[in-house]
Amino acid sequence: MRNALRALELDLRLIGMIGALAVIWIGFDILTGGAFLTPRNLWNLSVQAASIAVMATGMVLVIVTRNIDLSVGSILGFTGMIIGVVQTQFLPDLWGFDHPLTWVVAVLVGIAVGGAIGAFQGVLIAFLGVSSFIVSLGGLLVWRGGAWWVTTGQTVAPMDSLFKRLGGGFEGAIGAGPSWMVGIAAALLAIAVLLASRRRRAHYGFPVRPLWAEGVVIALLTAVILGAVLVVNAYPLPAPIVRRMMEAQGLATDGDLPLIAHGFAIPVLIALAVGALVTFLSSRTRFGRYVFAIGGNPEAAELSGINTRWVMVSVFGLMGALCGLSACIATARLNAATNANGTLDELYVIAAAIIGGTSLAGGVGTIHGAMLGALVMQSLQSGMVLLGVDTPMQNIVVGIVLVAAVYIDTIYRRGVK
Amino acid sequence: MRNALRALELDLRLIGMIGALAVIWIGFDILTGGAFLTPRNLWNLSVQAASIAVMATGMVLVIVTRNIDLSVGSILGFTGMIIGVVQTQFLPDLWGFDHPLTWVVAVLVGIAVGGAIGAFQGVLIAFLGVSSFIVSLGGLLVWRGGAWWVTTGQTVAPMDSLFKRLGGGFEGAIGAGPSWMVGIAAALLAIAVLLASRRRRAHYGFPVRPLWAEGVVIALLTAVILGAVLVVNAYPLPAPIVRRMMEAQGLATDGDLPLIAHGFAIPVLIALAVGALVTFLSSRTRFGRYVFAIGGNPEAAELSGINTRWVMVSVFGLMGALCGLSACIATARLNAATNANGTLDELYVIAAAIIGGTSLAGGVGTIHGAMLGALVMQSLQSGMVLLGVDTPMQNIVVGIVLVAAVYIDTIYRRGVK
Amino acid sequence: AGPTIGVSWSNFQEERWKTDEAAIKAVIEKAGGTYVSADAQSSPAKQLSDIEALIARGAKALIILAQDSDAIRPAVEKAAAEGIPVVGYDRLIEIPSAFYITFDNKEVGRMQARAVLAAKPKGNYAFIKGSSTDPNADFLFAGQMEVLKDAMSRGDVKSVGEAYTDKWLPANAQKNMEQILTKANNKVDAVVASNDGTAGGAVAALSAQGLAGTVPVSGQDGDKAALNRIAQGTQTVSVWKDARELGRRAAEIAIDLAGGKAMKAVAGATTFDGGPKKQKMTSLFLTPIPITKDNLNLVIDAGWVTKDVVCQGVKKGSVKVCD
Amino acid sequence: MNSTASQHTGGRGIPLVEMRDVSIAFGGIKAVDGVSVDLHPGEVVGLLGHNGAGKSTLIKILSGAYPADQGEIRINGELAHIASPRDAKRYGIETIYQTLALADNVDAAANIFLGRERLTRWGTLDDHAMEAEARAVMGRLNPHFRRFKEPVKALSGGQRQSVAIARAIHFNARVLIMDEPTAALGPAETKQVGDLVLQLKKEGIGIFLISHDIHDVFDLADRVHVMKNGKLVGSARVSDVTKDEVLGMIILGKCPPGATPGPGASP
Amino acid sequence: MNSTASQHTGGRGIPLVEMRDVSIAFGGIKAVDGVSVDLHPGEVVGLLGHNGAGKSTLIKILSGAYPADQGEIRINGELAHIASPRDAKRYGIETIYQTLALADNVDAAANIFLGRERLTRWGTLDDHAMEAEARAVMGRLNPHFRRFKEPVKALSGGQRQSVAIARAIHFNARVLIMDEPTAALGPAETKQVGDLVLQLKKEGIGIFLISHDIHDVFDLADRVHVMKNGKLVGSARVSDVTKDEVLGMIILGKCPPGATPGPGASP
Ligand SMILES: Nc1ncnc2c1ncn2[C@@H]1O[C@H](COP(=O)(O)OP(=O)(O)OP(=O)(O)O)[C@@H](O)[C@H]1O
Ligand SMILES: Nc1ncnc2c1ncn2[C@@H]1O[C@H](COP(=O)(O)OP(=O)(O)OP(=O)(O)O)[C@@H](O)[C@H]1O
Ligand SMILES: O[C@@H]1[C@@H](O)[C@H](O)OC[C@H]1O
Ligand SMILES: [Mg+2]
Ligand SMILES: [Mg+2]
Repeated sequence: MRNALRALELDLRLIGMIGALAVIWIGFDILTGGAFLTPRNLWNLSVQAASIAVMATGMVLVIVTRNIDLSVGSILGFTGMIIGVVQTQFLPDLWGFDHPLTWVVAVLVGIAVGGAIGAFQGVLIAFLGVSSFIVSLGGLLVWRGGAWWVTTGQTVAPMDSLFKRLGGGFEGAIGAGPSWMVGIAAALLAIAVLLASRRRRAHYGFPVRPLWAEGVVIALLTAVILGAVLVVNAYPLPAPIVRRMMEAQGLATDGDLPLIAHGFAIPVLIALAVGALVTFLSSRTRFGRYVFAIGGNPEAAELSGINTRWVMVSVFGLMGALCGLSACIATARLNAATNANGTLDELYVIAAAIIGGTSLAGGVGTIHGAMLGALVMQSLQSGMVLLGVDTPMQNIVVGIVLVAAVYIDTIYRRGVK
Repeated sequence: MRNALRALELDLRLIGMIGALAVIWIGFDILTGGAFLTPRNLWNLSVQAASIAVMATGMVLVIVTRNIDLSVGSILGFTGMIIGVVQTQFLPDLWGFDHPLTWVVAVLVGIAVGGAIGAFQGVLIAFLGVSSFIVSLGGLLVWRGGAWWVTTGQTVAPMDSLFKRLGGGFEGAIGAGPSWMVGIAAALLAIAVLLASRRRRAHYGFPVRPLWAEGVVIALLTAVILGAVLVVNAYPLPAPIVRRMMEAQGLATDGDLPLIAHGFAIPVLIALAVGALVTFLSSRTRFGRYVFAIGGNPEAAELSGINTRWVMVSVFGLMGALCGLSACIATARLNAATNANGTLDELYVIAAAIIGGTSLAGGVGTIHGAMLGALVMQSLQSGMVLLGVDTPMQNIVVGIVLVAAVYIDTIYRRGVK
Repeated sequence: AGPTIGVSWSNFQEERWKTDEAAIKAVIEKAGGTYVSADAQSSPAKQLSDIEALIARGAKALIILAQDSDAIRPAVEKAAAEGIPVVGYDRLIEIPSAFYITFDNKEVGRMQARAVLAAKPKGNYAFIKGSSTDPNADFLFAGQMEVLKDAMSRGDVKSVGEAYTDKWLPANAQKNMEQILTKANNKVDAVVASNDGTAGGAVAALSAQGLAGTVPVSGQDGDKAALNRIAQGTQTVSVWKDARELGRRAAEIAIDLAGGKAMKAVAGATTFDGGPKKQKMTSLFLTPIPITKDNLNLVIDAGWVTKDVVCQGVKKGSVKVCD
Repeated sequence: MNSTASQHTGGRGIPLVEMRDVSIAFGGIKAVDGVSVDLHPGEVVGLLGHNGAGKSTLIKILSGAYPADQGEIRINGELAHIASPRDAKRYGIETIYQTLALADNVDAAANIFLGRERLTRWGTLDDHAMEAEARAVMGRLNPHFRRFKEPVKALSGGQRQSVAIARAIHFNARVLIMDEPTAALGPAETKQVGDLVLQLKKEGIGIFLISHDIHDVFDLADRVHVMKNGKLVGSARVSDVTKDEVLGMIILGKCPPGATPGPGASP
Repeated sequence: MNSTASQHTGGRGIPLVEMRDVSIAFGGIKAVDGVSVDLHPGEVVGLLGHNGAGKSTLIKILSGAYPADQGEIRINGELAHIASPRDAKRYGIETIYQTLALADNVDAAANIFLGRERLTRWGTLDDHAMEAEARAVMGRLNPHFRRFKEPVKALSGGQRQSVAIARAIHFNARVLIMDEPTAALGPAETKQVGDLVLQLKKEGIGIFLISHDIHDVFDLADRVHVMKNGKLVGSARVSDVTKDEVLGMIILGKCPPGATPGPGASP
């Protein structure tokens, strides 16, 4: 049995985390009498976690290099205001409301501004040698103040109608058919990557997984991906919306309404794409290799001839760009840019990374772990509300369950060794 | 010149920080047209910084051991509520209002509760192996919820009249005569310690400072201490209070009112005493040695036979006890226990420690540095309000000056090497 | 059984919300319904998630204390899409499909300024404003300025300092007040503080200068500590928004709406279009009452607080209700 | 295994340390696999083996750094429970680790006395007394050493090793484990350590010496245990075997006639 | 200094590396004090000295790890500006550091190729190619080594040193600096490194070899430079001096007749 598990070469930490998540989910489902594990709640959960998950992927890299970024929430707030002003004031002046390109420009501006801020902070950290804690604490104050300045505190709303889709909601869901296509494409891609790697290993004569194990892994993967499609497609649009849509198309709405599925939410797809991209960056490129080497031993990395300063600037630049992207999601979801947006997000983002196994001592961390961590945090919060626990008590329970979840993960890994 | 400086064996980091602080103070004084460097403002500043400074001393030890404590603000809030209830509801029921021992019991309860909470979190960290970030993030949520629970959110006020003195104000200042006594005693003690160490070094035949250098150091030290006495004694009680005091003693108040000095504020004396105590703990006891050794190399410390787990529990216990003490200061100062007390303090406390030269990588940090760090943070904030800058703009300026101050310190030390 | 009513709170820091909650809960439970709630901890994003969860939890109507009146929009639209009625509680949600029940915040600001102005018609004023991220802070300030405008242009009233209070924290209010006093060299004759928590901080700063009791201070919410300060003479006014009344009415309306009643049919409902977007809202306004030394009996008689809490440590003969 | 080993020591009575059939695995790889070794008072036993043979791991089990998966440890014939370095120190086992295990951020004296600080009569650290003692002991090991105020991170490789050695020998150990103690030392410093080993041996201390320098081992040790790929190849008195034979044991795993073969000996 | 040194190498032309009058101080202590050394292509030069003599610090200046306070470095006779390890690598200088300088959290192949990763044609890391090459080079240095998937933190001392050596030799260096490269190696592994040095020498690479093993140095080096307390005691061809004379230089700072004295020679 243990040997069979070993043959699968699964990531044990990942399994530990999935286990902790499963305990939380099932626990909540029982306590809420089955209200938790519904397609609807899972769909909501994933949308709610998206913006934190996007930033958590970047935070992993930051923490792996033995740094910290406390400014992410404020950068999100600031870029969110910029994005809001660009699409509600600047662009409409230029080319009118609801231009089809408005959302694209807004997103690009958000990513660029966030990236520039992050890179600037990275320069202060890497070239001036000021600790990242201080620089990003300064950033937390500066950009939060900046978010207020953009409109002297006034909330900007509503957003461009296409832009709004980035935040989810029923307009921001891709529907059943496209969801199947995305799912199948993802499964095929994953299988292709697995097999290609297997072929390469065999080519060099390295040990490979036994065939049966490879089959099991592929089956598991496919099941997870297609399972996700089934779940999102099992969440129908609410009746009044369906009625409105049918009326818009001049169809009769007095008979039984058809069931139209949500399918994947766009922010969730964005988060998954970011996760895949940052995973690729961190494991398949020089940049990622250097990030981990710096975390393992900064002096050794420097002595190896790595330009550690530029790597640091890039890491913080990437973090900032991801904040800009998260700002798009958060702003679109709220359909408003508020100067308080992202407040306290730094805490959740760092927590997600750490729950996901990133070590504050540096050198260790995974992207998928951090995304799962974001899901764990969000599950705790939503679950609490579902449970209807008294409001102040919610904090207490979330705090306790958080520690317990991480503890379960710890003993699990210790047990397997 | 450089040799002369070296002979003085002064702590270069300390000088760098004092330099940064001087730049900030003088800058604000110029900008506010001389309103900053007044005895009154300096007195206020020191009182405002006291509660953060107390916690910052403990945070240094926490961070030195490569840990973090995000829960300090919430522990402060929770113990503050307990302290409030004990002195306004529990003890009065027992022995009536304004009993002379009420404040003592309240303080002891605060320290004990805070210490117990801290030690409990320490056990989770050291014995269960859950990362301190997660445990203290959990604590942040749990104890903030707890603070609300104690009175279901209601503010408890006013405090016991003797207890109130712990927070400063005119009743919480010790007056001119006692301030001189404290100052002179402190100076004598410092000189005695310096000379005793010199004698011991000479006894073992180790190199000692040249006599002139020793003289200069003693003179500097005495000047700083007595200068502080002069400042606090130059801040007179406000006229209405003097009048009220004289009326209470049946004196005529129609002529010129006498100038009665504030002298040292009790919370500042508490903070200084805590600073001295924790400095002693960290540099003169086994416990302190172990704390630093753990920070330098946790495995080596364990292999040396140090019971690293108990050291960790003690460090977090001490941190919690200091939160309890800070809760006394904060509650007494506000003359009310509110459930929001201490919100965001974790950020300021950690920032103070880090501005003071504590490294998040562990192993390095000084207590006096952290206390100066607290003063730097508070100077920035108070100076901004004096300047009359708007809050969001304040944040921006504080953020920038913070980074600049730490940068000045960095290049200064690099320059001296 | 009655309907499940979901309540979304913006945060739970101020003392008053517990009272609101108790009132809401009592009405719902009496009707045989279920009370479910969530605390957004001052985060508009969390509030949106909270509301999604409350809907999933089966809420048939929602009562929302909005953290941000614009950012709450998608949540309200979502509820509307599911056919769930929404009651905007205390803070304006300017969407016509939502019912609006509140005490007028501008009016609260006006009442605060009026009481202080009555006590000190001339002199140096300090303004301890609310949190810069809470839109109510600006409404309150606007109301205060409305009242003081004339006196200020006449030069009777002069502002010697104004500061937002980060997170409405009393400790921050205290520090700000101290710095204002330092700057003005204690020449502050009146303090307009925006709620009772910040008033507490301001009074603590004043008393360190021996000024507490001689300088009028305003507040709102009828916090118990504040009512005691009024009795002691260190605070001038606390604008009392009877949270029990607000809570009770909101719950009743929510239950009615959940039962299919039209908004217009709610007793006492009026149309309000004084919001920034000039939307026609169906609303119900309750009147806030400024509580001063002279009408402290109102809060005691209403059962809001007990006499011994209000009168703790009050000198005999100084306040009527305490004798 | 044990009975054959004690035959070798010529029935000198109960061994000071006896590790029996000890194993430990790291994620599927058996770093130490059924190894039995022993040590008598006043004896120096060399532990030899190629890189990665498992020497350091074996002695880390004895010093309490790793818990064994299997096997037992006896001290003076009695079963010992060594679950932490503290336990090992209680049995009088001192270790010079190959990685040195120094607290990099504190000075030489603080490292030497770590966990056993000298205190003044008021219970505070007596840094002056510790510095004086540190100067004395370091003076013997490394006479050029002056940098007593510097954190040990700033020291040269050999200076750091001297600090680690000073720490282990300065307290009255009954068992001393030295894992490549002279790897970074210069010729003069190495000679000092050699003299020291002989002196400690005279005082009746038992010493496990891990070293790749076969000449040193033959100069200092009474017996050798040789490991290969986690297993014991064999044990021998140095008087019964030649250096080349021992090299053969290390590299080829071939046990010569003068040695007692272990489970790891190649046939 | 330089003129005397080049006399010694018998006028073999412009030296590959020349460090002239180099000094560096750490907080008041001169770790390297006016030292001049040189190295020719295809030459192995031993750097000797007691612990803390300044050997590692000297070569760290050459490898770009420390900036010199004073002095100059010439490569092929031209003034070189070496301000960072990147600069040194551009001059073809590879270093095996005494501290190994490994990224502990990644595996052997990642360490060997750190900063010079093999890429696939799409610009992604070619981990398989790197692992294959790593297996080949490690196989030569340390045939028992199997743990290619493990982070190097989990490796034994000698295994780690093998990785550090593999990293330096696997790329075409013109100058190789080896700071006690065999300190942790077993006899077989040490011999491999010795063979390797001779082979690289044949390929025309210049090698600075720091070692405390005087026998090794005499076997491999053409010349030696001896340092004491940060100063150069002297330089000599190994054919002109005996081992005992060199020991005298190291320990007493006494320069024998066969050597060219430096500023650190005792009178
Ligand atoms: N903490 C660990 N985790 C995983 N593997 C380990 C760990 N420690 C040691 N190993 C492995 O166990 C084996 C034995 O290592 P050990 O350090 O005992 O060797 P050694 O005989 O001391 O070698 P050297 O002469 O190089 O010091 C090696 O293959 C090593 O990679
Ligand atoms: N970063 C540093 N900071 C302060 N002092 C240092 C630093 N590096 C080295 N030293 C000091 O400089 C001197 C020379 O050290 P170096 O490491 O060059 O010696 P070495 O000759 O290599 O010795 P070993 O043979 O022990 O490796 C030593 O006294 C050492 O303590
Ligand atoms: O009642 C007040 C509320 O209206 C405001 O929004 O937040 C602070 C409270 O004191
Ligand atoms: Mg070893
Ligand atoms: Mg060296």
